[in-house]
Amino acid sequence: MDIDTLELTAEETAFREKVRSFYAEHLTPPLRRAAELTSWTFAEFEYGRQWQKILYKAGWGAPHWPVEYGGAGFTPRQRLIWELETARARPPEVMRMGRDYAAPCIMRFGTDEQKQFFLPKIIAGEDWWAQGYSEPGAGSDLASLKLSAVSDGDEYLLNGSKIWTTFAQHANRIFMLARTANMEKKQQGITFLLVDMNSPGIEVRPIINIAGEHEFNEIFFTDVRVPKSRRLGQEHEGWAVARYLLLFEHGAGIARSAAELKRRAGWVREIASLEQDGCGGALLDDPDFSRKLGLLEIGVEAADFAADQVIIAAAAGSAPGFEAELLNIRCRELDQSLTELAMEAIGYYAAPDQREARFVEPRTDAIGPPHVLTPTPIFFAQRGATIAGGTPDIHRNNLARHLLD
Amino acid sequence: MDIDTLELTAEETAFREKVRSFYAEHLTPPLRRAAELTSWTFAEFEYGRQWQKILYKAGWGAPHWPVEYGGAGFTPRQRLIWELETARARPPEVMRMGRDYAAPCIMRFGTDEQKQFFLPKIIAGEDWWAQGYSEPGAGSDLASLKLSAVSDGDEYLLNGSKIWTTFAQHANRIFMLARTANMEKKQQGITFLLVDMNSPGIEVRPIINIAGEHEFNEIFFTDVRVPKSRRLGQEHEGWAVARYLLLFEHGAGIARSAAELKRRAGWVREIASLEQDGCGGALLDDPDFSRKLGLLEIGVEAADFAADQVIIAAAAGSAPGFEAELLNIRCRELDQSLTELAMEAIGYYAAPDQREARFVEPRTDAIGPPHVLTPTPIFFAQRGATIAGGTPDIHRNNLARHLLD
Amino acid sequence: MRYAWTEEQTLLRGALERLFAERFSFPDRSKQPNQYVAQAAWRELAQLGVLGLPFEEQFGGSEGGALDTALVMEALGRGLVPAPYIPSIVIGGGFLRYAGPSALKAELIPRLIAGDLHLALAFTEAQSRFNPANVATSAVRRGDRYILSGQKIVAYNAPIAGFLFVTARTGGAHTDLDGVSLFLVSVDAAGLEVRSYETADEYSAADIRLNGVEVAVGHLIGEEGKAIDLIERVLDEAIVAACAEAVGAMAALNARCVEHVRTRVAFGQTLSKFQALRHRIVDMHVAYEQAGALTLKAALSLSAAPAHRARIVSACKAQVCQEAAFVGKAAVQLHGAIGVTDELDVGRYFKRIMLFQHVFGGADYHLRRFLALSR
Amino acid sequence: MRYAWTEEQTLLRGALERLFAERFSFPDRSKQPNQYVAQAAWRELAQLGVLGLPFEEQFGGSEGGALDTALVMEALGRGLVPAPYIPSIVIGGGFLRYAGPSALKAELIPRLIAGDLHLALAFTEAQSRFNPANVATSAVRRGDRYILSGQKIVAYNAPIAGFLFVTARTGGAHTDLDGVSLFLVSVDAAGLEVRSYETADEYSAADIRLNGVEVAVGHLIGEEGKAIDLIERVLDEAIVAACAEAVGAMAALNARCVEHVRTRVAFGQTLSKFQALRHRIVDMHVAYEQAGALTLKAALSLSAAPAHRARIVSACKAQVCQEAAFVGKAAVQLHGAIGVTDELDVGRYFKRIMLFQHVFGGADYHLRRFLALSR
Repeated sequence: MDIDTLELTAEETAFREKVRSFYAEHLTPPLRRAAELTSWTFAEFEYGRQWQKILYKAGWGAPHWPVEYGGAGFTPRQRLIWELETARARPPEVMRMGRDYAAPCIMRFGTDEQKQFFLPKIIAGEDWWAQGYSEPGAGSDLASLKLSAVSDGDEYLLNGSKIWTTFAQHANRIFMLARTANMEKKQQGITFLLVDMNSPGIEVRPIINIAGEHEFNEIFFTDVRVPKSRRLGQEHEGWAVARYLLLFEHGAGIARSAAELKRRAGWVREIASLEQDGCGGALLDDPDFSRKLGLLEIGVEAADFAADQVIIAAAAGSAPGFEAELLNIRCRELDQSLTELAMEAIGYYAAPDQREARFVEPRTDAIGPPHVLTPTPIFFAQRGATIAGGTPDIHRNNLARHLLD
Repeated sequence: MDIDTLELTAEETAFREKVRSFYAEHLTPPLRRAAELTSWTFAEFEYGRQWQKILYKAGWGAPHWPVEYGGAGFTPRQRLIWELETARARPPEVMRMGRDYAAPCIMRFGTDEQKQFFLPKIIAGEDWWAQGYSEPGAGSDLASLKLSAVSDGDEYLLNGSKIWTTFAQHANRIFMLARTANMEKKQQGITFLLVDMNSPGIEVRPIINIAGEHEFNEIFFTDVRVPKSRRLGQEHEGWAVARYLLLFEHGAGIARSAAELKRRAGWVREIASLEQDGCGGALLDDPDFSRKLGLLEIGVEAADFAADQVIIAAAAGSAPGFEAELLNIRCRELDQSLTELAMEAIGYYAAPDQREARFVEPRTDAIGPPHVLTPTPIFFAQRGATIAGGTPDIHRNNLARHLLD
Repeated sequence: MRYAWTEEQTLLRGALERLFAERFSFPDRSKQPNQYVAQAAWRELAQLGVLGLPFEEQFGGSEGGALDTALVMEALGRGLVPAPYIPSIVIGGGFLRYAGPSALKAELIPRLIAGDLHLALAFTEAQSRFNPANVATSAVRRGDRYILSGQKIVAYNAPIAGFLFVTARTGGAHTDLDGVSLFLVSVDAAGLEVRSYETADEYSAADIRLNGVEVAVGHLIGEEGKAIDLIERVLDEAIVAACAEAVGAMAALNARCVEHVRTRVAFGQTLSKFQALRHRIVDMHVAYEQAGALTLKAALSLSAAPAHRARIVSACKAQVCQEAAFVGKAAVQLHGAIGVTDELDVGRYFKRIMLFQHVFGGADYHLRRFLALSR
Repeated sequence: MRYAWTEEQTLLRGALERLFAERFSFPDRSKQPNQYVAQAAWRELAQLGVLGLPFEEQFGGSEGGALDTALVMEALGRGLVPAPYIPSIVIGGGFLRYAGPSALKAELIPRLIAGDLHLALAFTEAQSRFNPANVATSAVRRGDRYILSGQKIVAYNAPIAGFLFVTARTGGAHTDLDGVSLFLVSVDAAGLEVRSYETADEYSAADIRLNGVEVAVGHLIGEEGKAIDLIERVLDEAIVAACAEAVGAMAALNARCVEHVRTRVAFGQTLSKFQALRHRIVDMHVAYEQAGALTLKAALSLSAAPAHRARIVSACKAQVCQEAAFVGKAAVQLHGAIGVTDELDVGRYFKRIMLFQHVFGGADYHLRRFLALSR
């Protein structure tokens, strides 16, 4: 969807202007640069944190939350305008596991105490959450997780490890799945816990990703004690909480994917307009390059419209599960192809390893013109887009079950 | 492999000249046209028959057969020259089930009587064989065939049906698999039979293919009596004969596929040089079209070299099974893409249904220039190339077993 | 196609699907010649009021929009009905609606709506490929007539049309945008030779020779030499209609494939147990969803400014060509040998989809048009 | 790569594989800086005589052919060894062999063979993309010297090279084939600025600025203004070497994937039980076979006439780029999250394969070169 094709009322126009001037005022060059340098999911942490605090001060720390917890109380149209303007402005992507994943689950399954304790710290940008799902032996097959939580009076005693926890080095809390019992089905006997990262017995090992960045971690739990008051939902029934979260994650994903795709396509086009074809013309006019870009841009147009229909249908009350998952497969393929094309566009300058130049405050001078700094790490990091959140094979399995069984 | 890159001895050059002048003399315009009009595997039957008789008269009715049965006794180099020159000359493709499939099996498994009775008629172009393998419920899963052959004294009594028998309307004999017993494994209890098509109780129903041509048939067997002297190999052990035949079929396939691919690529290039781009240039110079053609031509170069290596390795005694099957997947993909590109090249003229104009002696005038007559039926008919002889899925299953189990 | 259809549209959709399933379903209908089936379907469509959908009420039409046309075409595609809705109603009707002289409109539109008249467009020539401005056929003004000379190829529906819309050059060089004019030519005109044939996708078409055909100036459609914008507009509408037809065919093929893999047994299991086939079926549905989305987006863009409209329509054609070809090939492959025969509708859908590829311009032509408008 | 290798070649292959497996295998070797690994490997290669493979016996070489180079590169690729064989031996050595003045050859080749000298080619510029004739760097003759001015980017191996081969224009317009000259420039030359860095594929490279660098006429390589044919020839040899390296990487990835799916368990089964993965592994092997076949074909074509050689080499690069990218992406995907980290060699092979894409011209550049030579 395109903000310029929306017909706005006077009131809506005023709202849009308010949002635009907010972004114009607060989105400083370092914050913009933080967004541009993002190669995996979140911007450099410090800038994401700053941005969350700015949002919070403006009353927009978590616009989609219920008003009672600090939500902005947008109408659906305002929400749409907010999202389209946000996509256009491109603030740094905030480490979202607390605000977008943990919070809705706490609202749905949490005790009053838990709500009062956790939610204000999330929206204010004081608490930062990691997501403890995958384990070394349980990736796509999440339910086979083994990290054990043994009941010991008012506490659980945790032993085991979690892996691929994005940005856990910046988190002070982690929501996680632990096995409290071995029952007939592996989805049973799992418990959802809210754990402090500074608990004794927790150790974090960095995992450097393929783009040379510290995105992932492995977390070791050795006799970590967690009060039972930090359990979310019923004992042994954490899978229900996890599924609720997953639904939420997918729904938010589609709108974001489509907007992100459009931005990405524009980015590739811009790079190609800055690069040359080697014979005196712009790379953008090279028939081979423009063919590949055009095919992807067309794909983006289709995905964008399909996403709108899914969103509209969801707004009308129908569950977006099947269509969203179907669309998701194509969106990720398109996005990965776009990042590959960006890397192709910069030719030889794809090669330099520039990890030290890619901080908001760079630790070394960059090689080449500014536009060659990010395509390579973005391409490499985004290979993870078809691994995190389920591989295309897993999604195809789910969809096939829906279509055929 | 390219005949022009072979370094020939004086003797070999003389042989090549002999082959070339044979083709120059005997390959008359109707025979050439029969080859050009071939959309599925074999040329219009009457012209294939004529050609086989010409070959026979020249002593080349089945050059690869042992000399005792009428083979030409070529050296390996002569065989290579023969095949390369044949690919260049392009005679009509002869209905090959007798000469290339049944005959080697008869030589290997047949009684002296069977050899003496059948082989001379095959090489002379008097007998024409159909292949009775698939059944309505047994396609890719051939071994689950059900057509029954019940022993009755000196005869078998056949009941059931065969389907997808190419050119059975022209055959006077058929080799076939029939179930003589239900044993533990479905591959057991199958018997290989040599049956006269004029046996009472055989009925042939034509199946018109997607290109509008009568290529396939369904054959119904109702109390058909077959003398046991027409059994090839042991009772219940016909699967061994079938597997021998299959090996043979695959081996011959690779060299033919690679040569066919080169010819097909040249054909597409020629069509594109005759078509226009709509803006005053030749379609061949259109960057989108040339890109697609170039990618396929490069694929053909690779397949051609790989085929040579398989053939050389086979000549050196190693079984070509795995590599040939691997290569086969790519060859068929390439060939289908080339036929699709040919159809794309002729644009709107792909549309007219010209089945009546596509006989060597046409039954109606053709629409459009000569080069638009065949791309559409060839494209459509060749969709069968990834079905007959095993789908890519089946081949991938076989190869995966080899690689992983 | 996934959309918030109105109740009326949903009713029409249902009515068409029932009609096609009951009266024109395969293999029964293949016992009759295609032309007979087309005629029978045409009568039914006339009775349902579908032929009047896009026309003004004053002529008996119901003033429907692009989405209605898409909906009808999707149903025709799904039902594999060889009704020439695009040449007669979308293209012929479109030219009349946008540029027809009032007298002609009043004369022809009611006959079209009643199902008594067919129309056709003859614009492609042997050298023109997909470029509608590549016109070698000439039209020379002589008094109150134009004299048309040249040749056209593969004019769909010409064999049963009463009138042909013919493009001819009244000025400019061979491929100039300027100088292309559009004429309404009666099939009975002297000097008009029509070589008719059936097409592999079960429609009819003709190659046409114009040997000094005389056309009255009143049958010039639009302004002399300025027909390209009109032609592009109407062709864009035809493209969306053709894409909707292809999307309908894709829906039908997907349904056939789901049914087939659920029932066909091989190696002791139904095909639906094989992961490779399961994933292929998913990919076929992804392709269908994407094609449907772009077709709707393009239908909604038809009333937009020409450059925007053309950009989205070209995106649509380029993408639907690919998606449809993928689904068509996969469906044939999934069905095995029976898929490459004329005995099953799968092969016929496939042929329709493959000939759809080049109609009104192939994927590459539209990719370039999209790119030219994306700067 | 499937070929009738000689016994000698088979022995060399085995020796290299053992060496790389024992001395430079992952993850042990990742505990040391890449440059250290490269140096250690270089010493071993010198000892094995591999650095002298292509050179004349009079300088201590063994006069091997293109297949020997391909074999070495395949082994380096399979072992993921960051040894700069291409810039120093294939390219630098190639220029010396084909066009080096005798005195230079006698001075430099023995040092190369001994492993005491590295070379590099600086030919790409910010605007040149893949066109070696696009040279803005200028060389002006002044007496017995040339004065070079301009900038070069991403000169592989320049950080450790003793001499750079630098392209510069001595005549003609910006992208003319005529007027390109090749110079041997000492890295100690005044006015030469070298900005060194590591590359994502574990080699080293540099951006270079020539601020009026003086070069003696004796260090002009080949004829003034006529270096393009020489450069194309040597680059074609480098391309085949790079393709062989990529083929080696593909072989290693395929082996890793077979091992991974046989051992990794998900949903209660080893991954090797899932048909979709089984078929992907097959397709990866098909890709490998095709890439290997074309690489050998290209290696055998290197001694053919320039047009034939260039056509096959370009076919090879265009195809191997695609096949390698397919295998690389599939291998990362198959390994899941661990595949997108620096902790497993799979990700490093993948990076090498992806940066191989554009080295010496991308797939599109070579597709067009192939097509231009296919008429």
